[in-house]
Amino acid sequence: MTIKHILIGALLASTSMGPALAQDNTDITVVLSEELDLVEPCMATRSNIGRVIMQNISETLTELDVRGNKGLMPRLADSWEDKGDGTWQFKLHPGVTFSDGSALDANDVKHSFDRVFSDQLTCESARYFADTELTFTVVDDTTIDVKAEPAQPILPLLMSLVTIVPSETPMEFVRDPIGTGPYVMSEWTAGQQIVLERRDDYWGDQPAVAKATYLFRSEPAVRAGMVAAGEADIAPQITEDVADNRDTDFSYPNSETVYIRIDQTVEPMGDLRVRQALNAAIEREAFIGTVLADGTELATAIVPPTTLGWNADLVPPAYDPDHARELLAAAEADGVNIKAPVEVIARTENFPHVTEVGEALVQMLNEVGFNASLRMVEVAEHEQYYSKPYPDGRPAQVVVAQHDNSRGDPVFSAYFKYHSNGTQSGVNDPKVDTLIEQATATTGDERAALWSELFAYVQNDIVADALLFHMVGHSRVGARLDFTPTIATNQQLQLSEINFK
Amino acid sequence: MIKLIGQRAIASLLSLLGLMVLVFFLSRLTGDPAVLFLPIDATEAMKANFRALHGLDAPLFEQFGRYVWDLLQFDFGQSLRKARPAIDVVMEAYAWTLPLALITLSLVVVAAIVLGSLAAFKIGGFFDRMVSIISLIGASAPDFWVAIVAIVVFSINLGWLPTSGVGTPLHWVLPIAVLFIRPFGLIVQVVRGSMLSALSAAYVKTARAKGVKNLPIIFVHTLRNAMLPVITVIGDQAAAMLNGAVIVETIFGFPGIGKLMIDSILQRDFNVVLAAIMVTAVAIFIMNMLIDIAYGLLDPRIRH
Amino acid sequence: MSDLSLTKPNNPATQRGFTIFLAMLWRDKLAFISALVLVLVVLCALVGPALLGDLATNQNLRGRNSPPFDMTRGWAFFLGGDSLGRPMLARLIVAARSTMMVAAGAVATALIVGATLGLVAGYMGKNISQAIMRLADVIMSFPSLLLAVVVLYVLGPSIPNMILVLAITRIPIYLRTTRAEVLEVRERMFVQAAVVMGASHGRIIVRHVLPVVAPTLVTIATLDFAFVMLAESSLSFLGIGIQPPDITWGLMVSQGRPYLTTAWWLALWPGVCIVITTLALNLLSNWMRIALDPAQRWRLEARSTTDV
Amino acid sequence: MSEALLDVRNLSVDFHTARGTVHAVKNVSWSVNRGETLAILGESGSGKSVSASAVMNILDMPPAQIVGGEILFDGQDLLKISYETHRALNGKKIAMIFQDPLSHLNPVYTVGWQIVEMMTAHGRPADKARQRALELIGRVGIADPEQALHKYPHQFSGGQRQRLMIAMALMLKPDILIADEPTTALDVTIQAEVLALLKELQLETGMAMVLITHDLGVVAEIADRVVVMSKGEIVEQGTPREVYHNAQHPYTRQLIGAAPGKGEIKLLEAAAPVLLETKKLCKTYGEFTALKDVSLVLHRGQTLAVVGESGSGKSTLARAILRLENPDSGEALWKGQDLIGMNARELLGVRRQIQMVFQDPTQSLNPRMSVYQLISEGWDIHPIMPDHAQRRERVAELLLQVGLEPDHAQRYPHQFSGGQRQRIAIARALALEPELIICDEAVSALDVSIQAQVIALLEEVRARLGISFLFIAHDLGVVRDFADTVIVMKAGEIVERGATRQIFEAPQHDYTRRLLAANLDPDPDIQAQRRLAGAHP
Repeated sequence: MTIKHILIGALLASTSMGPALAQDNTDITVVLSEELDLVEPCMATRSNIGRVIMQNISETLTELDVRGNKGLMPRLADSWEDKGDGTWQFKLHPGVTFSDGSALDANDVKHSFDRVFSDQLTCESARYFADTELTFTVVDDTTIDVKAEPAQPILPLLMSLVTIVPSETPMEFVRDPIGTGPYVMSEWTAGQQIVLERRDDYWGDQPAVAKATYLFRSEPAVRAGMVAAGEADIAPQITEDVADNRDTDFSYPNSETVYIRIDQTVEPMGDLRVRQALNAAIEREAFIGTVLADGTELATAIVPPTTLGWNADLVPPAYDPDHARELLAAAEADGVNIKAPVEVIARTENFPHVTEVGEALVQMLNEVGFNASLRMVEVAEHEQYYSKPYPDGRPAQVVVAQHDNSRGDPVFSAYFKYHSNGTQSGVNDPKVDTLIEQATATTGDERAALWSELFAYVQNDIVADALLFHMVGHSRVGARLDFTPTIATNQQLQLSEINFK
Repeated sequence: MIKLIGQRAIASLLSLLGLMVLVFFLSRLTGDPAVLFLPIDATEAMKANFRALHGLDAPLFEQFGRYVWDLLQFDFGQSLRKARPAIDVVMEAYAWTLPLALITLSLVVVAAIVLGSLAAFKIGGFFDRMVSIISLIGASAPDFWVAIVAIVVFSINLGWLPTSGVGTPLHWVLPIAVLFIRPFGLIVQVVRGSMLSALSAAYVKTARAKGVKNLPIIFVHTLRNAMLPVITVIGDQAAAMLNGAVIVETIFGFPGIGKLMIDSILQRDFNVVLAAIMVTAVAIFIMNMLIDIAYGLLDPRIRH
Repeated sequence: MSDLSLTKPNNPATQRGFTIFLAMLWRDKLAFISALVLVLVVLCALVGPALLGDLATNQNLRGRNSPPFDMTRGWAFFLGGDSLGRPMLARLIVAARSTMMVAAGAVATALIVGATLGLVAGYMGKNISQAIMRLADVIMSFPSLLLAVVVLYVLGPSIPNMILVLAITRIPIYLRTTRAEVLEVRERMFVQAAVVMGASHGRIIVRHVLPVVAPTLVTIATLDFAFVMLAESSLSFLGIGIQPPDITWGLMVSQGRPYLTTAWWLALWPGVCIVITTLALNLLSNWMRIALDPAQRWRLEARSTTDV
Repeated sequence: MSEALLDVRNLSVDFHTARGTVHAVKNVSWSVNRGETLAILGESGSGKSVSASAVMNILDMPPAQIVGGEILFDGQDLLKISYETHRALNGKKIAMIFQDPLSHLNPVYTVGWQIVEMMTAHGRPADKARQRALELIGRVGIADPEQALHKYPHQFSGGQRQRLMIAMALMLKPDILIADEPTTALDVTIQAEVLALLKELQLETGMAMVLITHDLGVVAEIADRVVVMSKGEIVEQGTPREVYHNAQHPYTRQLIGAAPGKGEIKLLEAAAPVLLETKKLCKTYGEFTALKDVSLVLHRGQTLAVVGESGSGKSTLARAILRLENPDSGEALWKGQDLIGMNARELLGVRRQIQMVFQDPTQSLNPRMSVYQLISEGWDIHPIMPDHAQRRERVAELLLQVGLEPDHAQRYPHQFSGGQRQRIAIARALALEPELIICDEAVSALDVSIQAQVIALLEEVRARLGISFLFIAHDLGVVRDFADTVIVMKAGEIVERGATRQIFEAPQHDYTRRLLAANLDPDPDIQAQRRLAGAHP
């Protein structure tokens, strides 16, 4: 014991620095849950990377408003215009410079997309253009035409997902990202921290934060504790359990939706009544305020309410165990083997208390007569069950999954989760396919109406899955900051939105 | 001596080779890294491109051949996740784990030896019982539990120490303290047992007949004789520490090899996993060698 | 040479087996309590799931995290309720089975395999010995985390697979210890005496070497029990260990982690169970070392007559 | 009456064991003066070391407890002074040397360090201590003291180690030297040298000496006065001559009677068929030659003794014959068949016919097996006694045969005394009905009275069952009483062979003569004559 005391004394004496408290007023520290493997602009759609670089270091042509209700806003592009025939013309903001001093021009935009589609790299954003062929035509320094084949009505929205890099950027992952954003990365110590510093020559308004240091701690209690102890200013993604301070802790819908994906091809899930019974068996309200945070909402769609085509008429399936038993009895009377084992598969660490959610779900299912059991798996294995091709000879499996769509448009969610060719789809319904294809090809109100129809159809008519919750995120923000986290905080954390009190 | 080290090196090289083969093939049984690297809605084409870029599409044996060939040129391959040479990533992490392991181990060894020896000298006494019970409880307390409670108490409530990170020497206090507990509990037991039998040896009688004081009898005459089994256990504990302290590193945000290893395993970053295992295996090999040398230094009968 | 060889004959061993053992256990009160604790744990493991299985799994989301020492909800809630409103006490009792299965299974497997290899390595020629030791090196350097992921991914998470993972990682400890001891024991005179008598290798190993090595192995094994329970808990913490609906103390500790500041009893009670079981095992193994050694046994036997 | 330098008065020491209290020393008084040598004679368990340990305060308390008496040193009661004061006396005023210098020297420190520590522990400067150490190491007859300082205990021979212990004890010129069985572990020739050295040093320094021994010969050689202890009490005291020639107490008389080497030498019986024959056995370990061209012949029903000092190769010879070690070359013919070339199967058959009794029964009996298990183990290996009821009967018979009780079968080796253990070992050997028993120093570790009993037992077995013996020993007295023929070995070679009478009465080789001369006679008069003869060759 004495030795330890001496040691602590020695360490206290030897250190001249205290914890990172003494900062200038305009320096902040952000503690994130997950470290960055890469600081590559074309990977900015990956949430852990995006939170640091998206709109801070690298900017996009367009930007989706998540604070107000302004919809798609200009960023690097001042305006855009549908020229017909699938071609869109974008006008770049003049006088924008990259942090290396070079000026932004149309060639940089073209090069940025070349990188996204290059087979030398594995850029994530490519998936948003999966079946679309894009052709770029540089009209002049600040004008570029983008032709999509087939036509892509929401191309300007998709532009909010691709970061723009200088045309000198090599066809490999970079470690010193150059962007047009208000910040430049001044230090990256792998495993420890990333530091962003404000640029003096930024083309837009100067943000209030001069320097941001990013730290990484995977334990939520530690992240929250760091803000409480003054070691950090912002801790996004803490759990409800540790968010116990009303003054500093914010909760907000975080664009994640939890649902149970049902694979209809294996007995007994092929029967509509069984799927209805499954929905009726779940007492969704019981989760909220218990294992899930207060503020969690019952889901009626795979996407959050801020998404285009949100159908306000839908109501969550009612909890009615008696009805569920009746439905099962009816199905059984028709020869459906309702006693066939059902595996509820969930992923560890998918969201806070996922295990408890899984355990509770299984109990609820069994109470109405299902033969369900829980199977918790790690991420790689979860992926095997969640995505096609599904393994042969499997028992009935329902997958608890969390889906994130903060893009404002349900197109990808709908395709992947419901289209018969969708990778995570358990549905094979011609009407669903048609609705998705039609909606994808249109814009405006018509698009919204089609999405609404789709959501109503998959929930009410075919009962494609069991939608559960729109989740709530928690962040702790230090008292000296004036910042309110939003639905987008999962994906990006714009330093320019942070002010000091 | 040189010859002995040479023989050991060759034998260890064989072990290393076996380890490499085992890890290479076993790790590839655990699924496709493309799926984990790319988002869930990535297209097949993107996945195929990823596999092609990293040579994961070739037959397994071809991949292995290529790996060995690169390895012969001291190329451990690229990290799939970090797009950097795997060995760089590993060495950076190891530069943190090594001092952490060494400092903790030194403290553990000193504390366990002093307390264990004193406990053995007055066996069955109050001090002895306290040391035994505290060490046993320490040895059976879950470390993540201890770590989080320590942060809550010492950093958040009392504000004495930083919660986590590595900035200053103060940052090291909690990780070291938490890492300290279990090996200490174990080693103190071994020291106590070993000292117990050594204290009844005939040469202790001689020392008493010579009029040597108690402290030198314990720490000079007896301890060195009692050290052989202790050294063995220290070796085992050191090996565990050189493998990285996953939980402590994870909770305290300590950028060591343990955290890197678990992340790379879960993300199927094979090259990093392999490089990390090779580096730790070499460290363990060197440590085993040091332990053998320590045997010789402690006991001249082994030396001759 | 001791000047005090006690040659006085002691009372002839007319009592037999079990009663003698119980009597010896009664002499050492700490060991006796430890034995009672362990018997209780084993009883829980045997009959707990059958008696309390339903009680322990019955959820009540509205009554979650109920604090301990409140008898209004029945004895089962004496230690509080967990995050799904299930009674902690009942869950602890039910979890004893899997916990014991994993810990005992892993320790026993590692002990048997490790000791066998160690005996062979220590007793047989240099080449075999070298091969086995290098194998031990490989296992020692093979990260248990990777092994866990490999096994769980390839074979799926289950209690037997968890036993497999934990057992493999513990083998080198037993192997190295056994070999080191065998190298020493095989040089002892009574082993030579057995050789002169014509005893086979097998006989020498089983009758002469193993009994001398066994106490050390048992001591390690009892310490390992705690280690295995905690390792299992750590793997659960990292998401690659045992998963619900299986339930072990280690898993309970790991699952109680998010509630450390709000509902401390979730992680504390299973932790206490682990500590108590470990302590009991260690105390009992200390006693057993004496009881199983004919030259030490008198310490426990004799006090029956002259316990002043 | 002048005060003695060290005066132990009415000392009583108890040992509290789990089986009750053992009165190890009962009301014992003895004293010693400057320049005087007091011998405390007794067998194991007599309590002879306890009072000396009490003087040094190195008794383990508990279990020991001093229940009465006083120990006066220079008029000061050592039992009343503080631990620290007593510690300061130890080594400085009263020094002690022990029986087994190998285990009593710390194996991991150089002897130089350990000798120097004797002075530094008492606050003397290290450089002076080193000077003195060099001087004393030279004085006790170790060549090249400078080098010896840097060596470790295991690098010396037994005799050298004891000399170093003596050097260490004399560092601070103590007033009293207590020597606990200082020569028991040594060869006879070395024993004589060490005793001579002790005597010389005593003359030089005038110190008092307390010599604890079980050996009448040592007493005869060196003591001025002797006290005889038995069962914790002093049963006899006086000068060695008085005690030897005029013993009053029956125990003393029994002790004197049991001393070996006084009986009739057997006459060689007519030659029986050859049972075992070795031809030119050779064995080397690296540089060291353990056996060189060893050839011997053992006839059925006879006892062949192999004598020699430690390192002479006699144990290697036994091990080679038993195939515990393979000789480099040569043959060992068992009833005409070469043992060396036998495969495991053939060997198994022979194993039953040749049994061995080892030197130390504590180590050669598995401590975790009961006597029954030990004796019957051979029957598990060799199928000569399959029936379990029969086995019980036979074990009981064997135990009776070796002088133990049948109900001892359920006990474990640690519950017996050394002599009893050796009987168990003999019973184990007899269980397989062997034709040859190899005894490797089988009686060396035993007290003389026990030794005599065991020899008598072996004699009886030979007479009754016709078993032959290969009897390895360093104690010439025992050999004289038991052997038919004798082989003398030195450095791996046979230097002399012949009938027992011939070897003892007309030794040819110098080495044999030296061995015989170094052998101490229990009769102080004979020893005195020999000393005179030695002083004037």
